[in-house]
Amino acid sequence: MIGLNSVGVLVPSLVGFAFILPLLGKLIKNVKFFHIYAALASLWAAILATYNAYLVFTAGTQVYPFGGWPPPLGIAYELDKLNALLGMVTALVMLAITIYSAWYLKDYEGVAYYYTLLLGLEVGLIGCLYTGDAFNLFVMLEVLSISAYALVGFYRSKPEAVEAAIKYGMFGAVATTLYFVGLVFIYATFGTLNMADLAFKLTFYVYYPVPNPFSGTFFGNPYVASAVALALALWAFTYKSAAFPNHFWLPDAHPEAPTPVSAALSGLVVNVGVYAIVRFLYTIFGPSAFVVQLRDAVLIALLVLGIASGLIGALMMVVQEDIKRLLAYSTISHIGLVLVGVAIGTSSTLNQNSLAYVLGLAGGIYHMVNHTLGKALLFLVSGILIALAGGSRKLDDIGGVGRRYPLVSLALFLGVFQLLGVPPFGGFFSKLLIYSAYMEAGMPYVSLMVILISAISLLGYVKLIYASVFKVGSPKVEQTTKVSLPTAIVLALGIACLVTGLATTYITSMMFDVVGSFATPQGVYDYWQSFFNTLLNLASGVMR
Amino acid sequence: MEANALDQALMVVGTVMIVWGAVSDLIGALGMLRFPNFFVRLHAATVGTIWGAFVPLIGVSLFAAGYEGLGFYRWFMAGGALVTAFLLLLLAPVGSHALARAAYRSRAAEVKPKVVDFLEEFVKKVMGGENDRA
Amino acid sequence: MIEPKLISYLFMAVAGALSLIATYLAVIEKDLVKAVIYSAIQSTAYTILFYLLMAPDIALVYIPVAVGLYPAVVFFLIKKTERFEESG
Amino acid sequence: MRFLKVRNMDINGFLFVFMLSTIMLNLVISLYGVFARPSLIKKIIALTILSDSGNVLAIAVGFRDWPSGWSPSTPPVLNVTSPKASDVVSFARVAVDPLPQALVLTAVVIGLAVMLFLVFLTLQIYRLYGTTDVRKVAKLKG
Amino acid sequence: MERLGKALGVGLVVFIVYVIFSGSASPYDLITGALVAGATGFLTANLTVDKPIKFLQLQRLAWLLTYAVRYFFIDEVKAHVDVMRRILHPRMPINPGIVKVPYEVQSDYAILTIANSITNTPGTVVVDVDPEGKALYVHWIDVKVTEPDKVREEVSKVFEKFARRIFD
Amino acid sequence: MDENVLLNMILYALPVYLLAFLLYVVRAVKGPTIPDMVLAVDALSYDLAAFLAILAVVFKIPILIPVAIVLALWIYALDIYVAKYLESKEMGE
Amino acid sequence: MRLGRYLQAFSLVALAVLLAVALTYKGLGDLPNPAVRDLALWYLYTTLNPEVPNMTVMSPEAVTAIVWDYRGLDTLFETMVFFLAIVGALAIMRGITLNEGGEGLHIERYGLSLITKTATKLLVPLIIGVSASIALHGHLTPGGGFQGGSAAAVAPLLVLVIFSTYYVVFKLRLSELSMISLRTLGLMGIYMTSFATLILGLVIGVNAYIFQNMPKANAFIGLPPALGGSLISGTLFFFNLFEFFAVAAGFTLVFILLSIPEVKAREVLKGEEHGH
Repeated sequence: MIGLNSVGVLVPSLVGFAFILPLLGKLIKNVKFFHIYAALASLWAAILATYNAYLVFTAGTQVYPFGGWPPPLGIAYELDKLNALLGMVTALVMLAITIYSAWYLKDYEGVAYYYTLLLGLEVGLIGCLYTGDAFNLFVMLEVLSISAYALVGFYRSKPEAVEAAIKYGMFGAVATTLYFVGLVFIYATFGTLNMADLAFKLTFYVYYPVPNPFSGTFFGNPYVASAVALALALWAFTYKSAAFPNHFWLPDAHPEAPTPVSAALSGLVVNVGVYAIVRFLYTIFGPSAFVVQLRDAVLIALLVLGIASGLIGALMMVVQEDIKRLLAYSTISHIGLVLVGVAIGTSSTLNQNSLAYVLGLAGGIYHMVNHTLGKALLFLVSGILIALAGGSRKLDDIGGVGRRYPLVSLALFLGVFQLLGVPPFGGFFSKLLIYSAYMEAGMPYVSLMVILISAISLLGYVKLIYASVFKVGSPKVEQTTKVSLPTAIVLALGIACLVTGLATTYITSMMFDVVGSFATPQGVYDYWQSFFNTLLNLASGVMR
Repeated sequence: MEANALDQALMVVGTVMIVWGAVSDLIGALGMLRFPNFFVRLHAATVGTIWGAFVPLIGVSLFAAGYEGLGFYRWFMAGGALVTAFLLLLLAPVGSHALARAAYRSRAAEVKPKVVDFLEEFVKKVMGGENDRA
Repeated sequence: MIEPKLISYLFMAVAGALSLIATYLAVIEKDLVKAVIYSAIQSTAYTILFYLLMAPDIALVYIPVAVGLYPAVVFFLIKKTERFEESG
Repeated sequence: MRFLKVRNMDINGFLFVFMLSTIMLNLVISLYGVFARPSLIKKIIALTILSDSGNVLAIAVGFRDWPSGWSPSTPPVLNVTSPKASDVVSFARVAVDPLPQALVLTAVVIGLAVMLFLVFLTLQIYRLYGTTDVRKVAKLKG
Repeated sequence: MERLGKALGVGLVVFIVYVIFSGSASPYDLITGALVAGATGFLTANLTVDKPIKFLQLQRLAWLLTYAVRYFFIDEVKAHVDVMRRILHPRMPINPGIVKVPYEVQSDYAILTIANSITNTPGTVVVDVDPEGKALYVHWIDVKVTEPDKVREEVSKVFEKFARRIFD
Repeated sequence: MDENVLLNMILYALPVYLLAFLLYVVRAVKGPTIPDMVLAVDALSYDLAAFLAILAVVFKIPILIPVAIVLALWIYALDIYVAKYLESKEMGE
Repeated sequence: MRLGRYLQAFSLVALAVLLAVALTYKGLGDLPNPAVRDLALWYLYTTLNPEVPNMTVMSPEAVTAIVWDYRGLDTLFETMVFFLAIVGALAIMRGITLNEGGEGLHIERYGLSLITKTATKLLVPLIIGVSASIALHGHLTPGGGFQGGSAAAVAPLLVLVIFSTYYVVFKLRLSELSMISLRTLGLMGIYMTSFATLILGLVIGVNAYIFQNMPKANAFIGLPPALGGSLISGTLFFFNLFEFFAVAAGFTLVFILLSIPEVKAREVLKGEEHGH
């Protein structure tokens, strides 16, 4: 039984690490303590998350019912291969970011608050991924968001940072509130909040309409409810993932945060938005749900939004003068690509060409992971470069710092190749998967768009590499700054990037496996089956 | 359900107080509407809070104490209403006073019409020159 | 003969209308202090709604938060910043 | 009350629907407030109204009609501490849906927390820019 | 030691309020009530009470009861009827002004009692208080006299008499 | 007297309260000054507290009563900080 | 201008009436309905039902039962959101405190009038008593930790507004540190309570779950539902108690932070370096 407990224990146990930290921050003056404390907490999370992923990949979908309540009554964490994998990646990258923070914040006050918020961010991230309950997702999104707002505004005397934080926070609060309103509609009509239960009810709605007290009214109409809920929820999730019309906050917010946090925001937080979209469109309102036309329309809209944000991000990258802002626009571009990948599952594709369906989704998920590694790496490298260049974020001032630190430059190259999609790296294979999916599905113009986006973003990356490595400038290199710890971390991340590419046959088949676990009818059925088994297991023997 | 004489008496008194409260409340509200300025309206508000809220709350308390139909939590209700009533007796005048003083000192509301105003010089003395910031 | 049920629904409707007026005025009003007081009226109306919709728990949590803390916090904020929303 | 019936809805249903419509309009008005008003403080006020309206909507969804004109539906609180089976059954026949109430309890606290944090951020904006008007803030940043 | 006495006094009041508010006297209520009362009393003793001994003098309680009865059945009724008449009268006969009402009691609670009694009777509202000059400034809806001593006769004589007996 | 007769009497008092509330609301919305508005909200809410207690009797649901006390408490707090707002330079002073 | 605004408001109400008429006249069915959803029935049947001893919360209050037992995880993270908001506020206000400078001040001269102050002195213990009652009866009557805690927060708020923040900080000694300590106490209490049954289960080697309260069909342990004949509903009592402390301390902390004079903030912020 200990094995199953690790699924449930991970997120709640991290909460305790965070709860006690502000008091410790008031009592303990030694900064080193906090670095070690936070690293240990992160390590604990990483170990558990890895173990959970191992558990899921060997033993199938895991359900942990909190309080021992059968799922629709209580909350359950439901891990299939998708969220187990993403959870593992998240925890590992967060570990790297936490250790990096120890270098980054070595002489800064407010370290305890910083780590509390960072732990809050980690709790929110993993909680969002693990949860099997739509309302719990709302709560976890808020945990995630509020720590993100606070971290963006962490440099409180920097006007741009505070302004970015309030812009992000104000509209983020609206987005999550609207998601809550969407949930109200869902509950009013379908009478449940558990994702697996919802998936079941939506699939079989045609045969077994769920009776609800408002049947025949505006609130009880399943089509109205689905449309409203899907629209509001997707608006919230595209806000969180910064897809095109809602991308306006990202280029302000991500660069203004402390650099490790920028890495976490750009690499991990946007993933949660995409993950939630995928969960809503493939598990809850899955391919077999009764709202087929609605779902198709939403997916096509997502495809358009994905292409738009891909293009806009790539174009805006080229004109940036600020290294972190450049990377932030690159995030928008890549999220666009991921959305293009996951938007493939319209009913026509599914019916006519299931290969394209699997390829596109696998490519999207694969690219999500690749982007996480590459983007976290690049942001962390940019932190080193900025520190070496005396604190300026301008590409001109950085001019050629990388030349004196070959290991840092190496990491930079690895990250850029990963994002750009140079052949032995993971980014290449994931883009290839998305490309071939749309070729297969008979939409070659989308494939061309993928190539176009990559081509445009090439300019931006070349600019980045040129400015930081090849340009012959006169940077004020601060020789006193010791960079061995962060260099080790970025190199480790770089090796991870390389591994995602070199082991591509293995990883691709794993991705197909992942897609099979959440997006196919069989996968949805398994998801529901494990929920139902848990229910039966817990409810049997009640009336003894 | 046949209640005993004491209970019945409590309920009757309670009902009378509640109805009485309704009438006073209406009159107080009328006063709020008709009176010419803030300071005079304070008196109407007092009518509304003491006879319009305190008395019916006591009435509720008595009614609940005598009404067995309320079941298990009947005394909870009686006690709650009683405590609310007495807190109200303490809070309402203090609130009015604080509001009146603030309105006077910040000159947010004029004391007009008025017959006499003894307060003017005292406030001038206490606040010195900084009275003009309203 | 009035039924209590009708009274209950009547008060719900009145509270709804009241909240609508108060919300509109709160959003439109340029003087932020008045806007806060309008939003306090709106909160009071919502309190009636929660009460009549048989949610005493929510009323108990909503009153401190919306009638008490929101105005307090916003008053603190207005006092430290500025009172009028500029026109235009 | 028969003369007040419209189709199969009586006056009570009309009043309830009216209440729901006002709440919907409140949602719209407060969205306008958040997006269109320039003052950050006004945005915060509108944001609180937005989340409160969502909460009222949730509670209204969990409401159930009175069984008859004289016996109300009750809050989801059992009024005996050691019930028999019949007590529980009769309780479940009249009590409103407790789940939306629990969700709203959570949502209220979350809304409060976010609002508190935004207040501190606004204060910081004012310290740095000397204004809470978003147009001016954007202009000052240049 | 003195703090303990104060805490006992405050705790007693809190305990009574707690039990009345809970509306039952089961062991659970009594135990938690005692704990809450003890903690609250201990925490707020120095804030709330000056002289703990006053809680134990029963004649003060008797005076309080007498005062309550007299206040609710005579003073309040007179004042309410008067103000209601003014509200409903078509011409609204008001004659408002702010007058000075001196007082002679010592303790803060006595002042509070007088001020609250004055404010709770419609027709008179305490606008300001001058602790050094020992005077209340009262907004009076119908100013009959203006000299402070005569005003005192009209407005606060009774309240002051009882307040002194209860608190001083 | 039968309890139903008494309950009926209370029932007929309720619309009177409604009327009073509407009048208070008119004053609260109209102003003209801030203390006026607050005073009206204040009186409205105290009466509302009493009214909610009465409704609890009419509905025969005693557990609704704590709402009244909390409402009264917080409306008092609203009074106090409006007063403080008007009177002082900073809220903390 | 003002009149026009009222007219607009009333036309909005008229719009709502029209909307309602339209919705009603279309015959959208019975709204509201005297029926309730199936899931709700499950909650109502099992919240206090001694006849199904391994599927009940043993609390007559279904809302508190859902908040702290059926969906306890939500509430833990809701507490965390509130906690993070306060930490965020603390991070913004870091270094800005009111620690010194209390010697030369005439604290008595700040604040509102004598009457208000005296009333507050009397009020504070009463408020704490009443709100403690709301919190500690959370599993029996409407109310609970958050409700009680936020009502209790009126007391320090009133003292702060009526007496002045100097009085709170220098006379009553309610500093940031003490509030953070009290808050951490409450939060850790909540945390420990949520793991209590799991740890108990691990110790005696029985299956148990996080947030478990009463015994379940496949996890036979739980906390006692009643003590000495009075219901305490297992973990619910402890959750309410600790949440009461956490919330009251949290609000007090927020208001202490908000009431720090702006001069202090400007002193600290002037010329502060920031990172990149």
